[in-house]
Amino acid sequence: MSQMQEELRQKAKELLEKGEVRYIIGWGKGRFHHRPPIFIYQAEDVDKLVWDEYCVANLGKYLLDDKFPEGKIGICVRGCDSRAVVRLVQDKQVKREDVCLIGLPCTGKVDQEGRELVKCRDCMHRNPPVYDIVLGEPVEEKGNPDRFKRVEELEKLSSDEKYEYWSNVFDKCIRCYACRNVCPACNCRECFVDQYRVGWQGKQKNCMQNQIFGLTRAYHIADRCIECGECERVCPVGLPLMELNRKLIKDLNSLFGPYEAGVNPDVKPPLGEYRLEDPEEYM
Amino acid sequence: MSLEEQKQVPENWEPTILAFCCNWCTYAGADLAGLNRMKYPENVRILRVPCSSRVNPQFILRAFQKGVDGVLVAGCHPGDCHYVSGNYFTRRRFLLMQRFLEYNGIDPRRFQARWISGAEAGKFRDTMLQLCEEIKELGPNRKLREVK
Amino acid sequence: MSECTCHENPLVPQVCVITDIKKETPDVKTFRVSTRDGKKPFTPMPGQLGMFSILPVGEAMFSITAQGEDYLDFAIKKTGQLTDALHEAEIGQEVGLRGPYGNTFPVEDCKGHDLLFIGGGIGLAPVRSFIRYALEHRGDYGDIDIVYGARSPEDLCFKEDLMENWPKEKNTKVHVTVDQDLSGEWKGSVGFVPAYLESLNFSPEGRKVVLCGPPIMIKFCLQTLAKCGFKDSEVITTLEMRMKCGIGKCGRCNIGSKYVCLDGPVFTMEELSHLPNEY
Amino acid sequence: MQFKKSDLPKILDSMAKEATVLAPMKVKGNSKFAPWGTEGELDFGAQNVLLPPKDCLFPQTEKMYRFETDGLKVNDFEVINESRPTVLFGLKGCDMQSILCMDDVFLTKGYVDDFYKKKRDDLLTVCINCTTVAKECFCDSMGGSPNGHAAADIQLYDLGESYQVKAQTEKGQKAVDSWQQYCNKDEGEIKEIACELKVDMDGVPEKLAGMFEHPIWEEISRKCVGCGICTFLCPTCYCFDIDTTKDGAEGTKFRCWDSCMFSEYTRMAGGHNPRPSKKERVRNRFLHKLEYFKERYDKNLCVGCGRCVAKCPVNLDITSFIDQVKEVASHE
Repeated sequence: MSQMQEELRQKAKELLEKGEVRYIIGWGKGRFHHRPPIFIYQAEDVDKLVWDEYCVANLGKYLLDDKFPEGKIGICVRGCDSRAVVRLVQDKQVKREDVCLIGLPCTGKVDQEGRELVKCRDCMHRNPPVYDIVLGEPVEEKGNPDRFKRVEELEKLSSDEKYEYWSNVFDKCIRCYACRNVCPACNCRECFVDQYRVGWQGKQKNCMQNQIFGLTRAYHIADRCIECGECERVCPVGLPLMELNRKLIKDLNSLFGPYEAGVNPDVKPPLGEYRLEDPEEYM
Repeated sequence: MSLEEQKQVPENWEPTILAFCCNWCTYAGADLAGLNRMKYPENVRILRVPCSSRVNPQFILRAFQKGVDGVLVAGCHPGDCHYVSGNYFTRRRFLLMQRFLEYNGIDPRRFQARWISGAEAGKFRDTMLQLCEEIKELGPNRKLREVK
Repeated sequence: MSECTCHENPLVPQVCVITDIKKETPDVKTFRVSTRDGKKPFTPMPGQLGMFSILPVGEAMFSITAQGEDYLDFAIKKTGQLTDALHEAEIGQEVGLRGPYGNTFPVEDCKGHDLLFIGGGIGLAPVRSFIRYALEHRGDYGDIDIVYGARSPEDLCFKEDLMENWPKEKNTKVHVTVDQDLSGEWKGSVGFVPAYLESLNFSPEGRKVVLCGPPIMIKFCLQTLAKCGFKDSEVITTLEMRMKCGIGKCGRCNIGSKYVCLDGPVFTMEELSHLPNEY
Repeated sequence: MQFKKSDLPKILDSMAKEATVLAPMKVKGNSKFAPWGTEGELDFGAQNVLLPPKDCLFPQTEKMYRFETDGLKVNDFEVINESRPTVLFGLKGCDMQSILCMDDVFLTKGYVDDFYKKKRDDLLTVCINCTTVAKECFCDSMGGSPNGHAAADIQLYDLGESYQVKAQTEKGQKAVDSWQQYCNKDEGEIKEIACELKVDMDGVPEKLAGMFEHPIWEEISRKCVGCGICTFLCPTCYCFDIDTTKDGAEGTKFRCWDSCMFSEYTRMAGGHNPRPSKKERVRNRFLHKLEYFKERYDKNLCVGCGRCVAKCPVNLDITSFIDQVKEVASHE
């Protein structure tokens, strides 16, 4: 791992000195085991860049803060970050030529006690699908055999049990909107939550409002979710949000053919297109 | 409200059903049904939309939130949509939405979609009658409903 | 700061009635409010604010532009969700009102000084409360100059005050300008307030300035006043901020450690220079 | 005076007869102050309870008054302000200090917030000292201490298999008298501990006063995600919004938590927003915690509970910020 860190620092110094990129987004040293995102402008600061098993945060969404950059932006991308950038490029939020992707094959991240993170256990693209530069050798993909196991378990419940389960989940939500703010697929100019004049979403916290927020958000990103698992990681009360997203992905795969968001930039999200021979249930 | 309380049904309860009708086909079908004096239950409220694909999933969630018991999205048959491809998107979107609502505990019969063209006044009335029967049998919907 | 006299719970308004609505300009109306039994809801000092609520829609803080024996006047411009609903209200509509909130114009230590009131568009509303107070206590104050500007002639607020009442007062001069005049019959001066203010060239000795208007106007007026030699402590302004509770609890209207609804809205430029420039 | 840990459930049951007893519990995987009796187990662990106790004094959504309009008329407002005697059991030193901060805000400076006052008068606080300390805790650098708090009604000291009781107010004394049958007279020896994470706070508020235009804000706010985790988990964040639920002619005015980190927090009707971007909002939050509150109420608004340090998705934590402020040369 530290050999890759040296390579990364070397490559970052080179890019910055040659002026190919104006700044590089990576991970830096924070308090305890934290590796928060860091923005390196000067070549001599590259030693602040860190690459180890604690670099967890998804960097893709920071490109939205600098939508009209003067120079290129360098960004370290593991599998999930690279898919996040593809997501933003497909959503026309970021231009592909404005970013220089430094690919880093990732072997999965751990939390402070060294246990592998849920989102890395379920990760299906440890090698960045899209990159400009790649460091180190590709890692072998382990796939995710029980990707929809939890969803299938929930589907077996009766409708009252399902409603009971999801009401209990959303009763814990404190409406901090961290899931929306870290999600690369959640990149609307003005989110329905902030349209206070239209009044979609009340400000009061009760189970029903939380549920409406959770379901609407999940449905809005149904076919664009890249399964990076950030929403589940950052949720302070630990809501199983990926089970909502995975259900939608499972249905999309069964209805309109297998599809993985953010892997291939030319394949469009399924809800944005149609085929004449789609399944027909409404005759 | 606990699940048992949700079960008892107030007597002579009438379901409220919201029907999103596409302006070019289904709304015309409803108009035709009216012209031919076809009777369909009055607790269906029709909401005219330019195309069935104008219906946003948020409208449906908000309908259940505000106390509607059943939602119907009706549009033109695939192929003769006034905007060429509107109902293809509708089809994809609401196939997914129905399964998603079912996954969250809402009975799928409470949310349905139909293709009803401008000439099928009979089909419009039958759909409304059938929908009303099903929802009446299901009882009032208390899931996702705003508690006063 | 007079104690709020309405409900014993400061966040709960009292029910009042709109007794009269006067259309000042296409987007500004003056609402006259008094309690159900015709009395004045509370007695504010000049510059204080009232929390006005149209019940199903919401609540917002407005300056009290005038007061009489049994009424309070609010001049409100149509800009948001609440003000849209307010502009559809009719006479007899019952509303919620609580207040008075905020501090007041320094009426005491302005005594014996000449006063220069500068207003921009709806900014004249809070300043007008002090002008009326000064005219009621005419003897305490030196000569009064009122410089007021608006986008166009029909956007001038309180026209009858500007044109008839105030010029008749003892050595009180009114200078009105408009940004641009399409109709052609406007005889007064045309141009922005800061430029107009510079042409009038007021001398700073013994004169205090009361200034309120859109942020852009305040910025340029301050530069002009500085050029004319006015010290920061002589320039008084009243600020607009998003306020929700009005009693210094909800933490929303803070500039630095000061709450605009409690320690403001009236500040001298000298006080503002000590606060972070975030308003 | 002491009582055995095994008698604790009995004591809680006796108190629960005439008051709602809120104890730190793990309920369905969620660590919060829950009423005694909900299934879940007591949790006096090192890591402080995740959801702060402020919810019981200043609920996340609190109905204020109901109104009804018919045509132009409005009926008199029906204020909703019911509150029951409550016991906050198992408070740690930092949470107790946060209640004092909230008291200053809601009960002083010219206006008394009735909703808060009623709940506060009905409250009995039972503080407990910390036996182990989480690595994020830094309360003793912010003026607090893990070994208890003087302002609590009752202070418990953990002695291994029993708790030593010390009533600190007459309200506390009255409650302790009702525990007599479980208590015996001997005194145990109390172990004192300190926090691992240290922060040097002196001189920071004064230095921050001159740092409004400092480039440090741009740097640290760059990684901020703009969510509400830090403000909703913070025991001393008291910003609230007032809104209405409408149902035809009736409606209820309620107040709910709001976060200065949200984008529309200071957006005015005309569109002007004094704090348009993350930089201003992060700056305002840190300055409010460390400087503005001290200037206004002469208390640190940060009590060092470490919840934001633990839960911030990008580790934008106040302790690293304080260290950076110390390094900033004072003349800059």
